[in-house]
Amino acid sequence: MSNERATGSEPTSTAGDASRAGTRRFDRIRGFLHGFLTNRKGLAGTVLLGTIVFISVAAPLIAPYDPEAYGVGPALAPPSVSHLFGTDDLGRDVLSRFLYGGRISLLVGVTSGVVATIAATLIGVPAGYYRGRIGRWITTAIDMSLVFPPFVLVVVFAAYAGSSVWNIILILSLLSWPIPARTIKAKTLSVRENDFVESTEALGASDARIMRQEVLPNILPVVFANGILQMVYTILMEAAVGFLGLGDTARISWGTMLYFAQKQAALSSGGWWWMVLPGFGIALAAFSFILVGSALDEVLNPRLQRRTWGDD
Amino acid sequence: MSSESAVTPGWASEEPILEVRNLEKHYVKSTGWLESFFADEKRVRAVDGVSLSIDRGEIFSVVGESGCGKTTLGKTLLRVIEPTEGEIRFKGTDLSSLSSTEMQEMREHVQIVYQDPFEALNPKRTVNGLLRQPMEIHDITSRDEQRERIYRALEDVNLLPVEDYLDRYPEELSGGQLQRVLFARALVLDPEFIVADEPSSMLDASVRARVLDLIDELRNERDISFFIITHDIGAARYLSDRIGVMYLGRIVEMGSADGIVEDPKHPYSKALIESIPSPDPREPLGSSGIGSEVPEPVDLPIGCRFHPRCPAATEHCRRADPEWRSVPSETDDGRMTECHEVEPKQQPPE
Amino acid sequence: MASTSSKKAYIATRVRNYLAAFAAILVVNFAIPRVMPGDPTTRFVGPGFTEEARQELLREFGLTQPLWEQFFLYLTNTLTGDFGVSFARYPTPVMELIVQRLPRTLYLMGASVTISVVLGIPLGAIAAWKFGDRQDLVITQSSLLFRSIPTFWLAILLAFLFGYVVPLFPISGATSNATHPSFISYFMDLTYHTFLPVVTMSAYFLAGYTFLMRGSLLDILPENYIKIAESKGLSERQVLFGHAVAPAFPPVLTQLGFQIGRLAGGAVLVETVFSYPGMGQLMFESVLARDYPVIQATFFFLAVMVLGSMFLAEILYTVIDPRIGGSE
Amino acid sequence: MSKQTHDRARTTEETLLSVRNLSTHYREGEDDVPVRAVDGVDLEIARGETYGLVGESGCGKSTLGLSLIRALPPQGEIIDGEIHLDGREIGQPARSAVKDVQWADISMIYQGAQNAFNPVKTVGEQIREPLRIHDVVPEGERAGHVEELLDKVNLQPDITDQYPHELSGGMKQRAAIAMAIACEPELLIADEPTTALDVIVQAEVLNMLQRLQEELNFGMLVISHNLAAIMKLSDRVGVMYGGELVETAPSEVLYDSPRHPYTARLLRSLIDPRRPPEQVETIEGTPPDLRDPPTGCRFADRCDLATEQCTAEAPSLEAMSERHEAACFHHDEVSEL
Repeated sequence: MSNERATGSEPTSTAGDASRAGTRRFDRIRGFLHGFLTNRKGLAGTVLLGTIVFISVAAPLIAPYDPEAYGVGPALAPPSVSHLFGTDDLGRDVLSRFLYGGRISLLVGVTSGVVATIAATLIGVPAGYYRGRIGRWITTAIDMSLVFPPFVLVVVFAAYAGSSVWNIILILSLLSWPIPARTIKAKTLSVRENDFVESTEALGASDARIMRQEVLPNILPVVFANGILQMVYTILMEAAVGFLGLGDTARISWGTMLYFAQKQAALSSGGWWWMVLPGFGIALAAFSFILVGSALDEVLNPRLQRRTWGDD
Repeated sequence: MSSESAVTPGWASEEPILEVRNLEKHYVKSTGWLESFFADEKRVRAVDGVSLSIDRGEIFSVVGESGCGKTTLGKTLLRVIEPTEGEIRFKGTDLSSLSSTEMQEMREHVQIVYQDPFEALNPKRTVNGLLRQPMEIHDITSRDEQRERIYRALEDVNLLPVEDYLDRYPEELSGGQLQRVLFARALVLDPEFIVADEPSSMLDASVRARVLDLIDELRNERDISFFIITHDIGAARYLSDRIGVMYLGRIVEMGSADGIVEDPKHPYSKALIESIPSPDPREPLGSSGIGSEVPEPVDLPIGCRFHPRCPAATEHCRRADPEWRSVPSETDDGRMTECHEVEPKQQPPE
Repeated sequence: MASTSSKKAYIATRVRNYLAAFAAILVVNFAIPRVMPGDPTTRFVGPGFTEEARQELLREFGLTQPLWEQFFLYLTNTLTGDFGVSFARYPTPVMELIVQRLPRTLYLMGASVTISVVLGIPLGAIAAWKFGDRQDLVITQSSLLFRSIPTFWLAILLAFLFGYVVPLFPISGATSNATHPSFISYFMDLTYHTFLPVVTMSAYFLAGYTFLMRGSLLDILPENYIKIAESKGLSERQVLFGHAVAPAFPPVLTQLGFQIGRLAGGAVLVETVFSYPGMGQLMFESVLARDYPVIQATFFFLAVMVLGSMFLAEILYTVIDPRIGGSE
Repeated sequence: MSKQTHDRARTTEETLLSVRNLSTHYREGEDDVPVRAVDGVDLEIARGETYGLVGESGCGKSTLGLSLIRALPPQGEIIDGEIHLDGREIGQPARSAVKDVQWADISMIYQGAQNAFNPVKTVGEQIREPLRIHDVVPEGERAGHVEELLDKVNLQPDITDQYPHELSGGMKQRAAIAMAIACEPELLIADEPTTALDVIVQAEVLNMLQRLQEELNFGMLVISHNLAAIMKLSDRVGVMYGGELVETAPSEVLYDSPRHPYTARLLRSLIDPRRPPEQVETIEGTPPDLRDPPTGCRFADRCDLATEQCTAEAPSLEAMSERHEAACFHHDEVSEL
């Protein structure tokens, strides 16, 4: 509002249109970052996520033992000074394995979350944009895909197709797009209702241009927030696949650590330390993504504004 | 249908820029095979046989209650909504026969300005981006040319100095300013014809007149013809050369702006004008004398479509469709209406 | 009036979609084993099997016939409830296993959904009403937390705590006795056994519904009719639960329908950890044992179960929301 | 109509509503600067009088209405002032303490009748609700009472069992009026009762409000940016600008001789469709930012008469003549504008 009165005072550089627009965009990004980092969830999530990424990347530097080496300590030894989180049944250091284990979780969770979100966008946007037959067909396809319980399918596929990391990523990506696609479709529908979409149509723009220039920028916040929350789901699914023993058991992941622990009845035989750390790791990774995702949602799609005064 | 271009001298000499004949837009409610077992097909006659012609440089307003089909008419004129039936000629070209790609190219010359300035501009683009987009669509790629047109458009809508507005996002502008950005966005393509949907209804009275004056200026300086959709009869009279009164998908009366407001002939036009409050507190509140329930344009009555609400309806009105014909008026403004109860004009000997 | 006929039309479209989805389940279920590398025999029988014997086996399964004939056979079998015989528990008919397991899983899922909804709705409502306040923070943060704990890990922890440390609940099986004098006693026994599994599943989904309800209500609260209810002199509780919750519920219900699929996934994990003999555990065991007829049948039934639940949710939606099939 | 004669009679009547120095602010977060939506407003409405409140978007007029009925959104708070209805203080006590006054003595027609009704409850149920809460009509007679109410607003009794989406816009608006007068309140607040309505429906609603007021003799506060409609309906009109009341007078007086430049400019921005078009004015500039309003007169930067005094100090309402007050240092020059 106060902008109105700032008329005429600014220098009128004629050459600087593009750079000025760039500065404005930069201002917006800075405003967003400010909003995100002053959001308690956003800050906490970023710090947690940063920590997890750091330990995963720096695992070779900070891990006290070789994670694969048998008998670096006694079998199933409780936490001690030399093995802070004890050892497993083969005498491997739990902490070292934990530090390495995050790599697979993050790799699988993030990659399949990203792929699924891209797929969901590519499917959801046209589903919401086209009003006629095309839209109805895609929507029906999405609705039908929702009928197949994703995790159940993952188990079936993993059983048939084998369990390499890339297979798991492929399966998770293939199966987790329908719910976000539906959300994106719903958001597209509501953006499409806006006059600015029709008015661009009335300017003679093609469907592809409208989807790219009018719809996409306006649903991007939803896509981002959804994508992050999708990663929470894929991280948990990856862990579950690993826990069922259907993951790549040759590689260390938090899920497979729990699988072996459960197989050896770690809890009932008193080896609780074996189970605590990996479970904690999964929960923490998921939690940090949830925090980031819901902070993004709050900053990018503020609800608060709608609950303010209904004046005039 | 007799020619509407034989109206008052002001525009009579000019060739029409847009001419429509018997334009119809019918919607069919409910589709699909299984539903048809359960529900009957219903036809919504949003626009039901409209013929009119707009001259170069003319401002034509269509007024009527919400649900009368005026917005649908405006959008159908430019095939933003596909007409079910009828012919649209823009400068002699039959728009209805164009392929969708040809129509997309034609849109360079005909523009729509939408009603709600807060909704009609993409919030993710700056003013500069919003104004450049139409030119990108129509392959005007030279940066200099783009700049020149953007500056000229913003100057024409009086957003000055232009530099102050280029980098603003819609959320940083007031309703009145946004409304002018909307007009500027239509202007960068140098159109000859603009449909404006309720250009002033979202604005406070204090800035409303500014937008109305802007339309008048654009007509005078850029020779643009306007088709204005509005429920604000005051604004319509203030602004336009001619007014058409629309009821349930049809134009029921058409004449000069002053003539329609001062001497309405059709009972519906009369009711509409009777109900406008004048600002003078000493004058009583207006009253339409007809019920306020607008029937839906489905299952239309036989006879005149206004008869169920018409205070002057006779048995004849319930049975026969009224004819669209010239009628005499005080101002002699080439008035046309469709009503059995209004005496037709005697054909003057040619 | 007009609205009842359009409501019928609406339901008709939906019924059509559900029939199509059912057809899709049939096709996918038929396709999965066939598009996967190898055929059942290679995996089931393993190397060292003569080619002749393998062909014999394929013939027995009908896998040498043309695809459309296989599909036709599969269709008739599936629709008549003939899912063949289990490999692992030869010669138990697959259908027998399903009939035994299906009600247990239905009970587990039904109870979890009910608990999550019954608790999630008021929790979400309170959080939205107290938007930004301490109550909201506590509810939303703990929901986020429960949403991130892996279901199976929580199951393990609960099993450890209440099965070993403080042995209050059984941590395996569905019932203690094979036979029961009455349905009530069977039901009580079942409920006792499902207690921990239900708590585990509810924790995750409760958090979800709390969030959904909160979001949906935040959209409703600025509406005029809420302001009017407030100014009519109603108490906060009356406004919230008397006016705001009902119109906010339908969108939650829709989401609930779509997330049933995830619930089925949760059942696989939770049943496995608690050795609860339901569909999920049956499926997992069959996967390990490469018991293909059973895998296929359990997948089919789980998918149909999800479809049925979605349909129920939708029926409920049309009952609750008078706007369905209204003006549009 | 007999409005003028009513008017005379009312001047001697007792005050129904008295607002003293009311300030209502909105606060988004703890550290945010509050929006001073209503900033020290005085207002009096007599029993049976219609008072019109006009102003541009964002001038705080709706907030004033919401403050009176104590239905402010969570961010809004009455931070100062007193509101007396019929001698009872209803502004400062906790909201739960004035529940029995809400709707029973003071009710409101909210802006946008399109969502005045809960979509999942029948219309009748919602009209009946205040009768139940305030127990003004015995249970057995409530259904009959609702039918009477609907009859008063020209609606058929069968809409009681219908859901809001089955009603047209005009019907919903009338049903909202029926709901507002259900308990025969002493004060009815109508917030933009005709905005977004077509002229025909608008005329019907205005006539209906006038008729109901004559029948039931409630005081009425009409809030609108539609100056033409409001001046016809009201006995007195108040003009709000930037959170403050800048002028108040009987409607004819205000129409003939405004003494605040804002009112004068507002009047000249009106288009009277019955007169041949003449140049209509606009008020350049935008209203002040209510997070940080100017120290002097809030209209100064848009005003042709503004002098240094205007930007330095804030004018307060002064009596121009009997029942006519304006807050302008240059009120004598307004007629020459």
